Amino acid sequence: MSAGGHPTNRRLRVEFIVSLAILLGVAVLPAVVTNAYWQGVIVVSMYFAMLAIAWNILAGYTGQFSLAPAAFGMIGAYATGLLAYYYNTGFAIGIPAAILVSGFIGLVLGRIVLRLRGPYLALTTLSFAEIMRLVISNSIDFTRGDLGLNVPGIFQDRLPYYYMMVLVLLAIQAGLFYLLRSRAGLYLRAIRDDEIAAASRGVRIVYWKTFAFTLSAAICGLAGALYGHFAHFVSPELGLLQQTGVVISMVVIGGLGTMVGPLIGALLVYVASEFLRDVGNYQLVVFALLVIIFARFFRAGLWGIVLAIFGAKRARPAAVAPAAE
Amino acid sequence: MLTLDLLINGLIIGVFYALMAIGLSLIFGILKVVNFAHGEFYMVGAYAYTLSALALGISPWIALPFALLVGLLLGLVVERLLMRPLYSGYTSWGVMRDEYAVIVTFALSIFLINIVDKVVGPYAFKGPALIGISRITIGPIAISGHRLIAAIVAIVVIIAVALIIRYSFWGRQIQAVSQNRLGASLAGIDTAKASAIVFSLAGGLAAVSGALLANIFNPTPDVGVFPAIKSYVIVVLGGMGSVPGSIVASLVLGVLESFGGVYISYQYRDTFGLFILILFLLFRPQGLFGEKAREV
Amino acid sequence: MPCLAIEKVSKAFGGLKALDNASFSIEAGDLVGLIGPNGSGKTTLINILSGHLVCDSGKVELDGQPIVGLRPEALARRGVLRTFQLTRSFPRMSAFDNLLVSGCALGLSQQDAEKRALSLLEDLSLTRIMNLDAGQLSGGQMKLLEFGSCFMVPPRIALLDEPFAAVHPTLKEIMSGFIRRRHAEGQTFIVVSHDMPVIVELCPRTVCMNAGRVIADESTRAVLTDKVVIEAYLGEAAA
Amino acid sequence: MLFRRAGLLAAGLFAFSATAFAADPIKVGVTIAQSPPGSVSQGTQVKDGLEVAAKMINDAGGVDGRKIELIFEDTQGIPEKARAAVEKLITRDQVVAVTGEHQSSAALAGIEVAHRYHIPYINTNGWSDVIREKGYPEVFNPGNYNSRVAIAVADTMKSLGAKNVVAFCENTDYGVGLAKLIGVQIGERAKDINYKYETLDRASKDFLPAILPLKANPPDVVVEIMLPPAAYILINQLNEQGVAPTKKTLIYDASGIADYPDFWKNVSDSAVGMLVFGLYHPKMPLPELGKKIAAAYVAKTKGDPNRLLFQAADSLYLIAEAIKVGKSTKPDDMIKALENIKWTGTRGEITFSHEKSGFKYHQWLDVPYVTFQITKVNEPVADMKLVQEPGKPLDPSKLEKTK
Repeated sequence: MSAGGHPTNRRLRVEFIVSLAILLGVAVLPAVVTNAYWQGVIVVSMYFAMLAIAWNILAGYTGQFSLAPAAFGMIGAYATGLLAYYYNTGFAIGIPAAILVSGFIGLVLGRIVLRLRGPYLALTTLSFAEIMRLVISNSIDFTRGDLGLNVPGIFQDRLPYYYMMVLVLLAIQAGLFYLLRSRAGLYLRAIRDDEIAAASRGVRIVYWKTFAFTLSAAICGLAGALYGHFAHFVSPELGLLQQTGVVISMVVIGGLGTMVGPLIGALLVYVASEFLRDVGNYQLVVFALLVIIFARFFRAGLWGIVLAIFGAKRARPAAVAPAAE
Repeated sequence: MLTLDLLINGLIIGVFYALMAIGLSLIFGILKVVNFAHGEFYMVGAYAYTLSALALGISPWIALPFALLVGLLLGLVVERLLMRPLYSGYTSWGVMRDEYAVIVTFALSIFLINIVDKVVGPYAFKGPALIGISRITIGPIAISGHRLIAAIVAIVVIIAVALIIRYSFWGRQIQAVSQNRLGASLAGIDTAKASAIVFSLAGGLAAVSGALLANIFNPTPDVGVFPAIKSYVIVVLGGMGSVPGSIVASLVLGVLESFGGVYISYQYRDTFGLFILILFLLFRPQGLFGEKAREV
Repeated sequence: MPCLAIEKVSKAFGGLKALDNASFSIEAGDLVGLIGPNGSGKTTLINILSGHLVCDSGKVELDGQPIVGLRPEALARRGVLRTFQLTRSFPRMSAFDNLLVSGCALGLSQQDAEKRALSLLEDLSLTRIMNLDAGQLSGGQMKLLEFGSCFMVPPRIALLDEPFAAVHPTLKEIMSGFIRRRHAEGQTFIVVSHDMPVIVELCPRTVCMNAGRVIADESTRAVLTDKVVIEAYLGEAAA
Repeated sequence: MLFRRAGLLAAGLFAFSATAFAADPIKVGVTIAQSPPGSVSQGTQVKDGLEVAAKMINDAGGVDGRKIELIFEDTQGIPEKARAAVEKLITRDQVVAVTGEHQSSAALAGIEVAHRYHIPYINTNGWSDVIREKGYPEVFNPGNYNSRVAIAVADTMKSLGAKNVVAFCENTDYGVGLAKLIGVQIGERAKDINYKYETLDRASKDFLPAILPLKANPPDVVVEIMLPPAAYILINQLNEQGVAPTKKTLIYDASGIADYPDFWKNVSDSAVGMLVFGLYHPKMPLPELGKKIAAAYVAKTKGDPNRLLFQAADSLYLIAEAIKVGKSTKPDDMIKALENIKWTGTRGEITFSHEKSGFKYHQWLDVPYVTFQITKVNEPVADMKLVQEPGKPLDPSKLEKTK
C-alpha cells in the first residue's frame, strides 16, 4: 500500500479536497454577494475560521484543550496595532511581527503547560487569557485600555481583503494537510490518545506538544493581525472568553478533530448569526444551545453527519462508538 | 488602621469566595471536571434573591432560602441533563471526556448569561439588605450591617456544609466516591446519586453566595464571571477537590487581593490570583499530580 | 559486556520498599522470565528500565551506558521498548496507524514503516482489523497490537509486562510463537508473567523476585524447584 | 440586498424588508448600549429621546415629505461592537447619518468608520475631547465635552473652598481623560487644591481596596467619574466605609448619573448630600422645542425628562435641519449645512465652532450646565436642590450640610 493509500491519508485527502471546494465556493461568492456589508461578514467569519482551525490543531489533533485562542488573536492584533501606533509601521512589518510575537508567547505557554491535561490545562490557559486581557485593558497609558487602537488598513476596498483572507485560509489548510499526512500527524494524534504510550513508543512528547502549541498560537496571531488591519481597529474585547466560546462552538458544531469541521463551523455559525441579528440578538443563546446539543448527541459534528449521510466510514475521531460500561 | 481594615475586608471577601469555591471543588473531586458555568449558578442565585424580594416583596430572609432552592434545583437539572454521560456508559471517551465537560459547561455559562440578559434584562438591581443598618462601626472598622450579616450567614453555611460532608451518611459516600469512584461503586455506593447531590449542593452554595452579595455587587447578567474566575484560582491553589484546602485558599486570596490592591497595584489586582495559579501549576504541579506516577 | 546490567537498584514509595538492591544482568539474545508473587516489584523494575520511574539508588546500564534518568522516549530510541500490564494503545487511531507511530518515531521512513506494519499485522494475524480504531478491538487484539508495536523496529531489548494476562489461548499461541521465532533470531526479551506454564516452555532462564529482592536467578527448571521460591509463593498463598 | 433577501427567505422570516416602495424614508443610524457592560439606562434614554423626536418630525410631515426611519444597533458600550455597528449601519442599511452614541469609548471607535465612509456623525453624548481633537469633518458635537466638565469641577471645588480632592474614574478613555483634564483645570484655576485620581475597573465590583486608604484622612470632596452600574457600587461602598458623604467630605458626581431611571434602585441613603453635575434640571429655562419634547416624552414614558432626552432630540433635529438646509442627503451638503447651522434646539441656540484646535472643533461650545444637590432618599430630580444655575458660580451657602 503506497503512502497515500491507507485510510487515514485517504480520509485526509477527502477532507482537504472538500475544504478546497468550500474555499472555492467562498471565492466566487462575491459574484452574488455584491453588498459590501455581507462581504465584510464573510471576511470576519474567515477570521474566526482561522482561530477555529488553530484551536482544532491543539484540541482536535493534540488533545491540548486550550481556552486561549481568542487571547492569542488579541495578542497578534495588538502586536501589529501597537507597532503601527508607536512606529507607524504598516502591515508588511506588523503581520510578521504578530506571527512571531504570538508564536513566541505560545511557545513559552506551551512549555509551561506541558505536563497539564484536561481541566488543569483549561484552567491555566483560561487564566493566561484573562491576564492578557486584563493587562491590556488596564495598561491605559501603553495600550489606551478599553479604548482600543486604530490600525491602518491594507487596501481601500473590501474585495482585496476578502481574497486575502481566502488565500491565507487556503495556505493554512494546505499546510495543515501536509503536516497531518506527514509523521507529525501521527505523533500529534498519538499524543492526543495516550501520552504515556506515545512516549514509550519513542515519540518526543515535549517537542511535538510545544510545536503544536506554538503553531496554533502563531496562526491565531496571524488571524488577529489580519482582522485588526481589516477592521482598522483592535481592542481588548478580541480576547474575551466569550470569543473563545464562539470559536469552540464553531469547531464543535463543525466537527472536532477534522480539517473540514472548523471551516464549515466558522462560516456557517458566523453568517447564520448575522441573520439571527434580525430576530433580536439571540445569537449567543442559540449557539450555546446548539453546542450543548452537538457535544451531547452529535459528537462528530456537522462534518461527521455529512460523512454518515454519504455512507462513508465513521468520521474520525470524535465518533468512537460509546460502549456501555 | 488601614492594615486592619484591609485584613477584615479581605477575610470577608474571602468567605464569600469560599462559599463558591467549595462547590466547584466538590464537583471536581467527584467528577474530575471543572464546572465552567459555576459563575452562572452564582448569577442565578443573585437574581432569584433580588427579583423575588423586589417583585414579590417578600422578606430577604425568605428570599435567601428561595435562592438556595433555585440553586439546588439548577444544579440538579444540569447534572441530570449534561453531566450524566461523563460517568454512565462512555468508557471509550478517553480525552473526549474532559473535552466534553469543558465544552458543555462553557456553553452552558454563555447560554445562561444571555438568556437572563434577554429575559430579565440587562439592568442592574441592588438586592435588598438583610438588615437595615447601613454602617456598623467597631473600633476603627466600619462595615455595612448587610456585609456583616451576610458574612456571618456565609460562615454558618460553610461550617454546616463541612459538617455534612464530614459526618453525614451521604457526605461520607461523597468522600468515598471522590477518593475512588470505581471502588465506591463496587462497595455498593450509588455514585450517580452522589454526583447528583454534589452538583445540586454546589449549585445551591454558589446561589447563596450570589444572593448574599446581591446587595453589595448589584447583579447584572454577567455578574458571575468574576467570582467564577476567582474560584478557579482558589480550587487550584487549595488542591483540586479538597474542601478545607479551598476554604483556606479563599481567605488567602481575599486578603492578598485586598492588600495587593493597595500596596502593589489596584489596576492589576484581579490578575494576582491568576498569576499565582499559573506559578503554582508551574512550580508545584506534583501537588496536583500525586497520582500521575501510578498511572503507569 | 552484558546487554542490560541492573545493579543494586532500590525504589521506595513512601514507606513501602518496592525494590531493594535488586541486581541481575541480561546478555544479548537472552529470553528471561521475570516472576514473583504480587507486589514483588516486577512492574516497578520494568518501569525503571523503561524510564517511567527513576530509582532512588543503584544503577542501570544498557550496553555499558548508564540509562537511569533518561525519559521513556529517549530509552525507546535506544531500543528499550515495552508493553504495559494495562494495555496502552491509541484508541482513536486505526491499528495500522498505531504501528506506524512506533515505526516513524523510531526513525523509519513512512514507506518502510507501512511495509513493516503490514508484515507485522500479517505475522500477528491482525490484518483483518488493521483499519479499525484500536479503541474498538478486543482486549486480546489490543494486547497483540501493543505487543506488535514493540517490534516495528527490532528493539535492543523488549520488556513485556504480563503479555499473556487475560488473552485468548489462540492469541496467546500467536504471541509465544512470535517470541520464540524472534528469540531464535537473537532478539533479547524480559517477560514478566504469572503464567508459569508459558514461562516454563518459553524462557530458558528465569529471575524470581520477592519483596523487591531478587531471590533466584538461574535456569527456569532450577528456579521452579528452588526452596526459597516455593516458600515465597506458598508464603503468599498462605497469607 | 439581493443576498440579504435570499438569506431572510432561507431563514424563513421574510417579514418586510426596509427598502420598500414609495417615497423612501430617510434612514438614520443609531448606536446605543442595550446590554452590559454598556450603560443600558443611558442607551434607553437616548432611544426614547430619538423616538420622541422622530415621531414629532414625522407627524409634522417629515423632512421634505420623507419620513425619518431610525435603525438601532446595540454596542454594549464596547468599542469593537460599536465599530461593527456603525460599519453595519453604513454599509448594510445605507443610513444618511449616524447618531445616538452616548459612550466616548464607543464613539471613538464609531467615528473612525464614519470618517472612512465620509458619513455625518452626530455625537450625542461622547464627552471625550479626543473625539473633537481628531478633527474629522464628519463629526459634530452638540453634546457636552470633558473640558467643559473639568472647568466646571475646578470652579466648583474652588467655590466650595476644598483643599484635598480625590477623583475615582473608570478605566475608560472617558473616565481617565476627564480625571486628567480636571487635574489640568485645577492646576490653572485653583492651584492650592491638592488633587489626585484613582482608576477603577468597571468590570470589577469590590472597590474597597481603593477606598479604605482614604479613611485615615478623608478628602474634602470625592469626585466620582464613572457610569452605572459601577458608579452606584462605588457610591454605596464609599458610604459603607463612612468616607463620604460626611460632614467633612462631599461626593461630587461629575458624570450626571442622578437622573438615571435605575438610580434609586441601586443607591440608598448613600447618595444623600451628593452634589451632581447636571446638563438639565427641571428648574432650567427651556426654549419652545425643549418644552414640546419634554411634554411628548412624559406622555410617552410617564418618566421625568432628562438631559439625554434633549441631547438625543437635538441630534436628530440637527440631522433633519441639515437635510432641509442642504436640500439633499449627500454627506458633503449635510456637513456644509451643519457647519454653518444656527438653530435653536431644546436647550438653546446651537452653533458649531470651526476652530480646528483641540476640543473646540465642531463643538457647540456653550452647552448649559447646572449643579444640584440630593437632599433625601428617593428624591425625584425635580426636587433636587439647584445650587448653581447656568452661567453663574456655585453658591456654597445654598448647600445642605450632611448629618
